[in-house]
Amino acid sequence: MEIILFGITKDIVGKSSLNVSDLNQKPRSVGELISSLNAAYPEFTKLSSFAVAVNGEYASQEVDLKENDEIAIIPPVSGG
Amino acid sequence: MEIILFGITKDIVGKSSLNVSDLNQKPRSVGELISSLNAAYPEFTKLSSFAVAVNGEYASQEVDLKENDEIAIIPPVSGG
Amino acid sequence: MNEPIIEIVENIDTAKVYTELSDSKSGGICVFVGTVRDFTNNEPVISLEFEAYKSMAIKEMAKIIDQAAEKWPLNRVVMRHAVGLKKVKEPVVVIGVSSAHREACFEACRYMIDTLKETVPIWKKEMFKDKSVWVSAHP
Amino acid sequence: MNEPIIEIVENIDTAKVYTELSDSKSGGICVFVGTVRDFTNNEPVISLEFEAYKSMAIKEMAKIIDQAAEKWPLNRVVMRHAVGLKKVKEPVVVIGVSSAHREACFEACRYMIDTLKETVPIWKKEMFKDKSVWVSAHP
Repeated sequence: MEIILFGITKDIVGKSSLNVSDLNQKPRSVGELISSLNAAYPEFTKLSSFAVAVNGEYASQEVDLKENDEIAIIPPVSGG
Repeated sequence: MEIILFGITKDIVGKSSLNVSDLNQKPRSVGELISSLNAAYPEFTKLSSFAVAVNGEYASQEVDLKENDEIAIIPPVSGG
Repeated sequence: MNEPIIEIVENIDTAKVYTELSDSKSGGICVFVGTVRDFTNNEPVISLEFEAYKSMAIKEMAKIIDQAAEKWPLNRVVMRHAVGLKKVKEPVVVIGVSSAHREACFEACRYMIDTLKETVPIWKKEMFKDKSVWVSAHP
Repeated sequence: MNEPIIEIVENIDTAKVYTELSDSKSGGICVFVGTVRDFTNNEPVISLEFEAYKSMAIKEMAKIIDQAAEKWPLNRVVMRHAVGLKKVKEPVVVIGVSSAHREACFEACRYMIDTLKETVPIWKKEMFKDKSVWVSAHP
Protein backbone atom coordinates (compact mmCIF):
# COMPACT_ATOMS: atom_id res chain seq x y z
CA MET A 1 0.00 0.00 0.00
CA GLU A 2 1.66 3.15 -1.32
CA ILE A 3 0.90 6.60 0.03
CA ILE A 4 1.59 9.50 -2.36
CA LEU A 5 3.01 12.65 -0.78
CA PHE A 6 2.81 16.26 -1.97
CA GLY A 7 4.16 19.66 -1.03
CA ILE A 8 5.46 20.00 2.49
CA THR A 9 4.61 16.40 3.41
CA LYS A 10 7.01 15.23 0.71
CA ASP A 11 9.69 17.46 2.23
CA ILE A 12 8.98 16.15 5.76
CA VAL A 13 9.19 12.50 4.75
CA GLY A 14 12.02 13.15 2.33
CA LYS A 15 10.48 11.24 -0.58
CA SER A 16 7.47 11.44 -2.86
CA SER A 17 5.75 8.30 -1.60
CA LEU A 18 5.68 6.12 1.45
CA ASN A 19 4.98 2.42 1.82
CA VAL A 20 2.74 1.43 4.70
CA SER A 21 5.43 -0.99 5.77
CA ASP A 22 7.41 2.14 6.76
CA LEU A 23 4.76 2.83 9.41
CA ASN A 24 4.45 1.07 12.77
CA GLN A 25 1.34 -0.84 11.85
CA LYS A 26 -0.82 -1.08 8.79
CA PRO A 27 -3.62 1.50 9.03
CA ARG A 28 -7.13 0.13 8.43
CA SER A 29 -8.79 3.52 8.06
CA VAL A 30 -7.98 7.11 7.15
CA GLY A 31 -8.11 7.96 10.87
CA GLU A 32 -5.52 5.30 11.69
CA LEU A 33 -3.31 6.48 8.84
CA ILE A 34 -3.38 10.04 10.20
CA SER A 35 -2.43 8.80 13.68
CA SER A 36 0.39 6.63 12.30
CA LEU A 37 1.78 9.54 10.26
CA ASN A 38 1.63 11.90 13.25
CA ALA A 39 3.48 9.29 15.34
CA ALA A 40 6.12 8.51 12.72
CA TYR A 41 6.65 12.14 11.61
CA PRO A 42 6.02 14.62 14.42
CA GLU A 43 6.41 17.46 11.89
CA PHE A 44 3.00 16.45 10.53
CA THR A 45 1.37 17.65 13.76
CA LYS A 46 2.76 21.14 13.19
CA LEU A 47 0.97 21.61 9.84
CA SER A 48 -2.07 23.89 9.61
CA SER A 49 -3.99 20.75 8.66
CA PHE A 50 -3.74 17.86 6.24
CA ALA A 51 -6.33 15.79 4.48
CA VAL A 52 -6.23 12.32 2.98
CA ALA A 53 -7.54 11.46 -0.46
CA VAL A 54 -8.57 7.93 -1.33
CA ASN A 55 -8.84 7.17 -5.03
CA GLY A 56 -8.69 10.87 -5.84
CA GLU A 57 -11.47 11.97 -3.47
CA TYR A 58 -11.19 13.70 -0.11
CA ALA A 59 -11.86 10.99 2.52
CA SER A 60 -13.14 11.38 6.07
CA GLN A 61 -11.47 9.56 8.98
CA GLU A 62 -13.99 6.69 9.01
CA VAL A 63 -13.17 5.62 5.45
CA ASP A 64 -11.61 2.13 5.34
CA LEU A 65 -8.43 1.60 3.39
CA LYS A 66 -8.23 -1.29 0.94
CA GLU A 67 -5.14 -2.86 -0.60
CA ASN A 68 -5.47 -1.31 -4.07
CA ASP A 69 -6.63 2.13 -3.02
CA GLU A 70 -4.70 5.12 -4.31
CA ILE A 71 -3.94 6.99 -1.11
CA ALA A 72 -2.56 10.53 -1.06
CA ILE A 73 -1.72 13.01 1.68
CA ILE A 74 -3.10 16.48 0.93
CA PRO A 75 -1.39 19.26 2.90
CA PRO A 76 -3.09 22.70 2.87
CA VAL A 77 -3.70 23.54 -0.79
CA SER A 78 -2.39 26.81 -2.17
CA GLY A 79 -3.02 26.86 -5.91
CA GLY A 80 -4.18 29.85 -7.89
CA MET B 1 -23.82 77.63 -33.06
CA GLU B 2 -23.68 73.98 -34.16
CA ILE B 3 -25.33 71.15 -32.26
CA ILE B 4 -23.85 67.69 -32.80
CA LEU B 5 -26.34 64.82 -32.96
CA PHE B 6 -25.83 61.13 -32.19
CA GLY B 7 -27.73 57.89 -32.35
CA ILE B 8 -31.48 58.20 -32.57
CA THR B 9 -31.42 62.02 -32.45
CA LYS B 10 -29.41 62.00 -35.68
CA ASP B 11 -32.08 59.77 -37.23
CA ILE B 12 -34.90 62.03 -35.98
CA VAL B 13 -33.36 65.22 -37.33
CA GLY B 14 -32.07 63.48 -40.45
CA LYS B 15 -28.56 64.87 -40.22
CA SER B 16 -25.55 64.66 -37.93
CA SER B 17 -25.61 68.26 -36.78
CA LEU B 18 -28.03 71.11 -36.46
CA ASN B 19 -27.48 74.85 -36.62
CA VAL B 20 -29.30 76.92 -34.02
CA SER B 21 -30.68 79.00 -36.87
CA ASP B 22 -32.79 75.91 -37.69
CA LEU B 23 -34.57 76.40 -34.35
CA ASN B 24 -37.30 78.96 -33.63
CA GLN B 25 -35.14 81.10 -31.42
CA LYS B 26 -31.58 80.99 -30.28
CA PRO B 27 -31.42 79.09 -26.95
CA ARG B 28 -29.52 80.90 -24.19
CA SER B 29 -29.28 77.87 -21.89
CA VAL B 30 -29.36 74.09 -22.00
CA GLY B 31 -32.93 74.20 -20.73
CA GLU B 32 -34.01 76.48 -23.58
CA LEU B 33 -32.24 74.25 -26.08
CA ILE B 34 -34.15 71.22 -24.80
CA SER B 35 -37.47 73.10 -25.10
CA SER B 36 -36.64 74.28 -28.62
CA LEU B 37 -35.69 70.76 -29.72
CA ASN B 38 -38.86 69.30 -28.24
CA ALA B 39 -40.89 71.95 -30.06
CA ALA B 40 -39.11 71.56 -33.39
CA TYR B 41 -38.91 67.76 -33.30
CA PRO B 42 -41.81 66.19 -31.37
CA GLU B 43 -40.10 62.78 -31.68
CA PHE B 44 -37.59 64.02 -29.09
CA THR B 45 -40.34 63.99 -26.44
CA LYS B 46 -40.88 60.27 -27.03
CA LEU B 47 -37.29 59.33 -26.10
CA SER B 48 -36.53 57.66 -22.75
CA SER B 49 -34.50 60.77 -21.99
CA PHE B 50 -31.80 62.86 -23.55
CA ALA B 51 -28.97 64.88 -22.10
CA VAL B 52 -26.96 67.80 -23.43
CA ALA B 53 -23.19 68.00 -23.30
CA VAL B 54 -21.41 71.33 -23.44
CA ASN B 55 -17.73 71.17 -24.31
CA GLY B 56 -17.71 67.42 -23.75
CA GLU B 57 -19.27 67.47 -20.27
CA TYR B 58 -22.81 66.62 -19.24
CA ALA B 59 -24.55 69.96 -18.60
CA SER B 60 -27.56 70.71 -16.40
CA GLN B 61 -30.46 72.85 -17.67
CA GLU B 62 -29.18 76.04 -16.01
CA VAL B 63 -25.91 76.03 -17.95
CA ASP B 64 -25.65 79.03 -20.29
CA LEU B 65 -24.68 78.48 -23.90
CA LYS B 66 -21.91 80.58 -25.43
CA GLU B 67 -21.14 81.12 -29.10
CA ASN B 68 -18.09 78.87 -29.30
CA ASP B 69 -19.34 76.05 -27.10
CA GLU B 70 -19.27 72.53 -28.51
CA ILE B 71 -22.86 71.41 -27.93
CA ALA B 72 -23.98 67.81 -28.35
CA ILE B 73 -27.24 65.97 -27.81
CA ILE B 74 -26.76 62.74 -25.87
CA PRO B 75 -29.63 60.28 -26.27
CA PRO B 76 -29.74 57.31 -23.83
CA VAL B 77 -26.29 55.72 -23.99
CA SER B 78 -26.00 52.01 -24.76
CA GLY B 79 -22.32 51.15 -25.12
CA GLY B 80 -20.65 48.03 -23.81
CA MET C 1 -1.40 53.29 -10.81
CA ASN C 2 0.30 53.32 -14.21
CA GLU C 3 -1.12 55.55 -16.96
CA PRO C 4 -4.28 53.77 -18.14
CA ILE C 5 -4.86 52.78 -21.76
CA ILE C 6 -8.13 54.34 -22.98
CA GLU C 7 -9.11 53.86 -26.60
CA ILE C 8 -11.96 53.91 -29.06
CA VAL C 9 -10.98 51.74 -31.99
CA GLU C 10 -12.36 50.11 -35.12
CA ASN C 11 -11.26 46.62 -34.11
CA ILE C 12 -10.38 45.13 -30.75
CA ASP C 13 -7.51 42.66 -30.44
CA THR C 14 -8.32 40.67 -27.30
CA ALA C 15 -5.03 38.77 -27.42
CA LYS C 16 -2.87 41.74 -26.48
CA VAL C 17 -4.67 42.84 -23.33
CA TYR C 18 -2.60 40.61 -21.00
CA THR C 19 0.65 42.06 -22.20
CA GLU C 20 -0.78 45.48 -21.49
CA LEU C 21 -1.91 44.51 -17.97
CA SER C 22 1.06 42.38 -17.01
CA ASP C 23 2.78 43.85 -13.98
CA SER C 24 5.31 42.65 -11.46
CA LYS C 25 3.28 44.09 -8.55
CA SER C 26 0.08 42.30 -9.63
CA GLY C 27 -1.12 38.89 -8.51
CA GLY C 28 -4.45 39.18 -10.31
CA ILE C 29 -5.75 40.31 -13.67
CA CYS C 30 -9.47 40.51 -14.39
CA VAL C 31 -10.71 41.14 -17.92
CA PHE C 32 -14.25 41.62 -19.15
CA VAL C 33 -15.00 41.34 -22.85
CA GLY C 34 -18.41 42.31 -24.16
CA THR C 35 -19.28 40.42 -27.33
CA VAL C 36 -22.14 40.43 -29.84
CA ARG C 37 -24.64 37.69 -29.16
CA ASP C 38 -27.05 36.34 -31.70
CA PHE C 39 -30.33 37.01 -29.89
CA THR C 40 -32.01 39.96 -28.16
CA ASN C 41 -35.51 39.65 -26.76
CA ASN C 42 -35.88 36.40 -28.69
CA GLU C 43 -35.12 38.01 -32.01
CA PRO C 44 -32.09 36.95 -34.07
CA VAL C 45 -29.53 39.77 -34.24
CA ILE C 46 -27.49 40.07 -37.44
CA SER C 47 -25.01 42.65 -36.16
CA LEU C 48 -24.57 45.67 -33.91
CA GLU C 49 -23.46 49.13 -34.97
CA PHE C 50 -21.66 51.35 -32.49
CA GLU C 51 -21.35 55.11 -32.68
CA ALA C 52 -19.35 57.21 -30.22
CA TYR C 53 -18.97 60.86 -29.32
CA LYS C 54 -15.31 60.11 -29.26
CA SER C 55 -13.73 63.08 -27.46
CA MET C 56 -16.33 63.05 -24.69
CA ALA C 57 -16.36 59.25 -24.44
CA ILE C 58 -12.61 59.22 -23.78
CA LYS C 59 -13.08 61.85 -21.04
CA GLU C 60 -15.91 59.88 -19.42
CA MET C 61 -13.88 56.66 -19.59
CA ALA C 62 -10.99 58.43 -17.85
CA LYS C 63 -13.37 59.60 -15.10
CA ILE C 64 -14.56 56.05 -14.49
CA ILE C 65 -10.98 54.82 -14.18
CA ASP C 66 -10.16 57.66 -11.75
CA GLN C 67 -13.19 56.76 -9.65
CA ALA C 68 -12.21 53.07 -9.62
CA ALA C 69 -8.61 53.92 -8.70
CA GLU C 70 -9.91 55.88 -5.71
CA LYS C 71 -11.99 52.94 -4.53
CA TRP C 72 -9.49 50.11 -5.12
CA PRO C 73 -5.68 49.81 -5.30
CA LEU C 74 -5.09 49.19 -9.01
CA ASN C 75 -1.86 48.76 -10.95
CA ARG C 76 -2.87 48.84 -14.63
CA VAL C 77 -6.11 49.50 -16.48
CA VAL C 78 -7.13 49.03 -20.11
CA MET C 79 -10.50 50.33 -21.33
CA ARG C 80 -11.11 49.94 -25.05
CA HIS C 81 -14.39 50.27 -26.93
CA ALA C 82 -15.08 49.45 -30.55
CA VAL C 83 -17.10 51.52 -33.02
CA GLY C 84 -18.61 50.53 -36.36
CA LEU C 85 -20.39 47.40 -37.45
CA LYS C 86 -19.74 44.28 -35.33
CA LYS C 87 -20.86 40.79 -36.20
CA VAL C 88 -21.95 38.02 -33.82
CA LYS C 89 -19.09 36.87 -31.52
CA GLU C 90 -16.98 39.97 -32.23
CA PRO C 91 -15.67 41.89 -29.19
CA VAL C 92 -17.17 45.35 -28.66
CA VAL C 93 -15.59 46.37 -25.37
CA VAL C 94 -12.63 45.20 -23.28
CA ILE C 95 -12.01 46.31 -19.72
CA GLY C 96 -8.99 44.90 -17.94
CA VAL C 97 -7.48 45.58 -14.54
CA SER C 98 -4.46 44.29 -12.68
CA SER C 99 -3.98 44.58 -8.93
CA ALA C 100 -1.96 42.98 -6.14
CA HIS C 101 -4.92 40.88 -4.96
CA ARG C 102 -7.87 39.50 -6.87
CA GLU C 103 -10.68 41.21 -4.95
CA ALA C 104 -9.70 44.64 -6.24
CA CYS C 105 -9.39 43.64 -9.90
CA PHE C 106 -12.73 41.79 -9.94
CA GLU C 107 -14.61 44.58 -8.20
CA ALA C 108 -13.01 47.40 -10.18
CA CYS C 109 -13.59 45.60 -13.50
CA ARG C 110 -17.27 45.08 -12.67
CA TYR C 111 -17.66 48.68 -11.53
CA MET C 112 -16.06 49.99 -14.70
CA ILE C 113 -18.22 48.06 -17.17
CA ASP C 114 -21.39 48.85 -15.19
CA THR C 115 -20.55 52.57 -15.11
CA LEU C 116 -19.40 52.66 -18.74
CA LYS C 117 -22.84 51.44 -19.77
CA GLU C 118 -24.44 54.29 -17.81
CA THR C 119 -22.32 57.31 -18.60
CA VAL C 120 -20.08 56.92 -21.66
CA PRO C 121 -21.59 58.50 -24.81
CA ILE C 122 -21.58 55.46 -27.06
CA TRP C 123 -24.68 54.18 -28.83
CA LYS C 124 -25.61 50.76 -30.08
CA LYS C 125 -27.99 49.98 -32.91
CA GLU C 126 -29.26 46.43 -33.17
CA MET C 127 -29.60 45.21 -36.74
CA PHE C 128 -32.32 42.61 -37.18
CA LYS C 129 -33.36 40.90 -40.40
CA ASP C 130 -35.85 43.57 -41.40
CA LYS C 131 -35.33 46.51 -39.04
CA SER C 132 -32.79 48.27 -36.84
CA VAL C 133 -33.27 49.71 -33.36
CA TRP C 134 -31.24 52.16 -31.25
CA VAL C 135 -30.98 50.37 -27.91
CA SER C 136 -32.70 52.03 -24.91
CA ALA C 137 -33.76 55.05 -26.96
CA HIS C 138 -37.43 54.58 -26.15
CA PRO C 139 -39.08 53.57 -22.89
CA MET D 1 -23.15 24.53 -21.30
CA ASN D 2 -20.49 23.33 -23.72
CA GLU D 3 -17.91 20.80 -22.55
CA PRO D 4 -15.51 22.78 -20.33
CA ILE D 5 -11.76 22.92 -20.97
CA ILE D 6 -9.92 21.74 -17.83
CA GLU D 7 -6.14 21.47 -17.96
CA ILE D 8 -2.99 21.36 -15.91
CA VAL D 9 -0.14 22.50 -18.12
CA GLU D 10 3.50 23.53 -18.03
CA ASN D 11 2.86 26.89 -19.68
CA ILE D 12 -0.27 28.98 -20.01
CA ASP D 13 -0.98 30.86 -23.23
CA THR D 14 -3.30 33.69 -22.17
CA ALA D 15 -3.83 34.86 -25.75
CA LYS D 16 -5.92 31.87 -26.79
CA VAL D 17 -8.53 31.93 -24.02
CA TYR D 18 -10.92 34.25 -25.91
CA THR D 19 -11.05 31.96 -28.91
CA GLU D 20 -11.92 29.16 -26.53
CA LEU D 21 -14.68 31.18 -24.82
CA SER D 22 -16.08 32.90 -27.90
CA ASP D 23 -19.70 31.93 -28.36
CA SER D 24 -22.61 33.24 -30.38
CA LYS D 25 -24.97 32.96 -27.37
CA SER D 26 -22.66 34.98 -25.11
CA GLY D 27 -22.70 38.73 -24.56
CA GLY D 28 -20.07 38.63 -21.84
CA ILE D 29 -16.74 36.96 -21.18
CA CYS D 30 -14.96 37.28 -17.84
CA VAL D 31 -11.42 36.03 -17.42
CA PHE D 32 -9.28 35.93 -14.31
CA VAL D 33 -5.54 35.40 -14.62
CA GLY D 34 -3.46 34.78 -11.52
CA THR D 35 0.11 35.95 -11.99
CA VAL D 36 3.32 35.85 -9.96
CA ARG D 37 3.96 39.10 -8.14
CA ASP D 38 7.32 40.19 -6.87
CA PHE D 39 6.52 40.59 -3.17
CA THR D 40 4.87 38.52 -0.44
CA ASN D 41 4.67 39.81 3.10
CA ASN D 42 7.17 42.49 2.16
CA GLU D 43 9.76 40.00 1.00
CA PRO D 44 10.96 39.95 -2.62
CA VAL D 45 9.82 36.76 -4.35
CA ILE D 46 12.13 35.28 -7.00
CA SER D 47 9.70 32.69 -8.34
CA LEU D 48 6.91 30.30 -7.42
CA GLU D 49 6.91 26.56 -7.86
CA PHE D 50 3.63 24.73 -8.35
CA GLU D 51 3.03 21.06 -7.77
CA ALA D 52 -0.27 19.29 -8.49
CA TYR D 53 -1.90 15.97 -7.70
CA LYS D 54 -2.92 16.02 -11.29
CA SER D 55 -5.63 13.36 -11.57
CA MET D 56 -7.43 14.54 -8.44
CA ALA D 57 -6.95 18.23 -9.29
CA ILE D 58 -8.71 17.72 -12.64
CA LYS D 59 -11.61 15.99 -10.85
CA GLU D 60 -11.90 18.81 -8.28
CA MET D 61 -11.76 21.44 -11.01
CA ALA D 62 -14.59 19.66 -12.83
CA LYS D 63 -16.66 19.66 -9.63
CA ILE D 64 -16.21 23.43 -9.23
CA ILE D 65 -17.36 24.01 -12.81
CA ASP D 66 -20.40 21.77 -12.26
CA GLN D 67 -21.29 23.71 -9.11
CA ALA D 68 -20.94 27.03 -10.93
CA ALA D 69 -23.03 25.78 -13.85
CA GLU D 70 -25.80 24.92 -11.39
CA LYS D 71 -25.72 28.40 -9.88
CA TRP D 72 -25.41 30.46 -13.08
CA PRO D 73 -26.34 29.99 -16.75
CA LEU D 74 -22.93 29.55 -18.41
CA ASN D 75 -22.02 28.88 -22.02
CA ARG D 76 -18.30 28.07 -22.00
CA VAL D 77 -15.70 27.60 -19.27
CA VAL D 78 -11.92 27.33 -19.36
CA MET D 79 -9.98 26.40 -16.20
CA ARG D 80 -6.27 25.96 -16.67
CA HIS D 81 -3.57 25.79 -14.00
CA ALA D 82 0.17 25.78 -14.49
CA VAL D 83 2.72 23.58 -12.73
CA GLY D 84 6.48 23.96 -12.40
CA LEU D 85 8.62 27.01 -11.80
CA LYS D 86 7.01 30.37 -12.64
CA LYS D 87 8.82 33.68 -12.69
CA VAL D 88 7.45 37.11 -11.77
CA LYS D 89 4.63 38.25 -14.14
CA GLU D 90 4.08 34.74 -15.52
CA PRO D 91 0.48 33.42 -15.47
CA VAL D 92 -0.20 30.55 -13.09
CA VAL D 93 -3.95 30.11 -13.46
CA VAL D 94 -6.57 31.19 -15.99
CA ILE D 95 -10.29 30.91 -15.38
CA GLY D 96 -12.62 32.14 -18.11
CA VAL D 97 -16.38 32.06 -18.47
CA SER D 98 -18.79 33.18 -21.15
CA SER D 99 -22.50 33.75 -20.58
CA ALA D 100 -25.43 35.58 -22.14
CA HIS D 101 -25.25 38.43 -19.60
CA ARG D 102 -22.30 39.82 -17.68
CA GLU D 103 -23.57 39.19 -14.14
CA ALA D 104 -23.28 35.42 -14.53
CA CYS D 105 -19.77 35.40 -15.99
CA PHE D 106 -18.38 37.78 -13.33
CA GLU D 107 -19.94 35.90 -10.45
CA ALA D 108 -19.10 32.44 -11.75
CA CYS D 109 -15.50 33.44 -12.49
CA ARG D 110 -15.05 34.80 -8.97
CA TYR D 111 -16.68 31.74 -7.42
CA MET D 112 -14.44 29.41 -9.40
CA ILE D 113 -11.12 31.04 -8.49
CA ASP D 114 -12.15 31.36 -4.82
CA THR D 115 -13.16 27.70 -4.66
CA LEU D 116 -10.14 26.48 -6.64
CA LYS D 117 -7.91 28.02 -3.99
CA GLU D 118 -9.78 26.09 -1.28
CA THR D 119 -10.24 22.64 -2.72
CA VAL D 120 -7.99 21.83 -5.69
CA PRO D 121 -4.89 19.82 -4.68
CA ILE D 122 -2.23 22.15 -6.02
CA TRP D 123 0.60 23.50 -3.90
CA LYS D 124 2.69 26.61 -4.20
CA LYS D 125 6.22 27.10 -2.91
CA GLU D 126 7.51 30.65 -2.66
CA MET D 127 11.17 30.96 -3.56
CA PHE D 128 12.90 33.83 -1.78
CA LYS D 129 16.52 34.85 -2.07
CA ASP D 130 17.72 32.51 0.66
CA LYS D 131 14.82 30.23 1.53
CA SER D 132 11.66 28.62 0.16
CA VAL D 133 8.30 28.21 1.85
CA TRP D 134 5.26 26.04 1.09
CA VAL D 135 2.38 28.53 1.27
CA SER D 136 -0.21 28.00 4.05
CA ALA D 137 1.49 24.83 5.26
CA HIS D 138 1.94 26.15 8.77
CA PRO D 139 -0.43 28.21 10.92
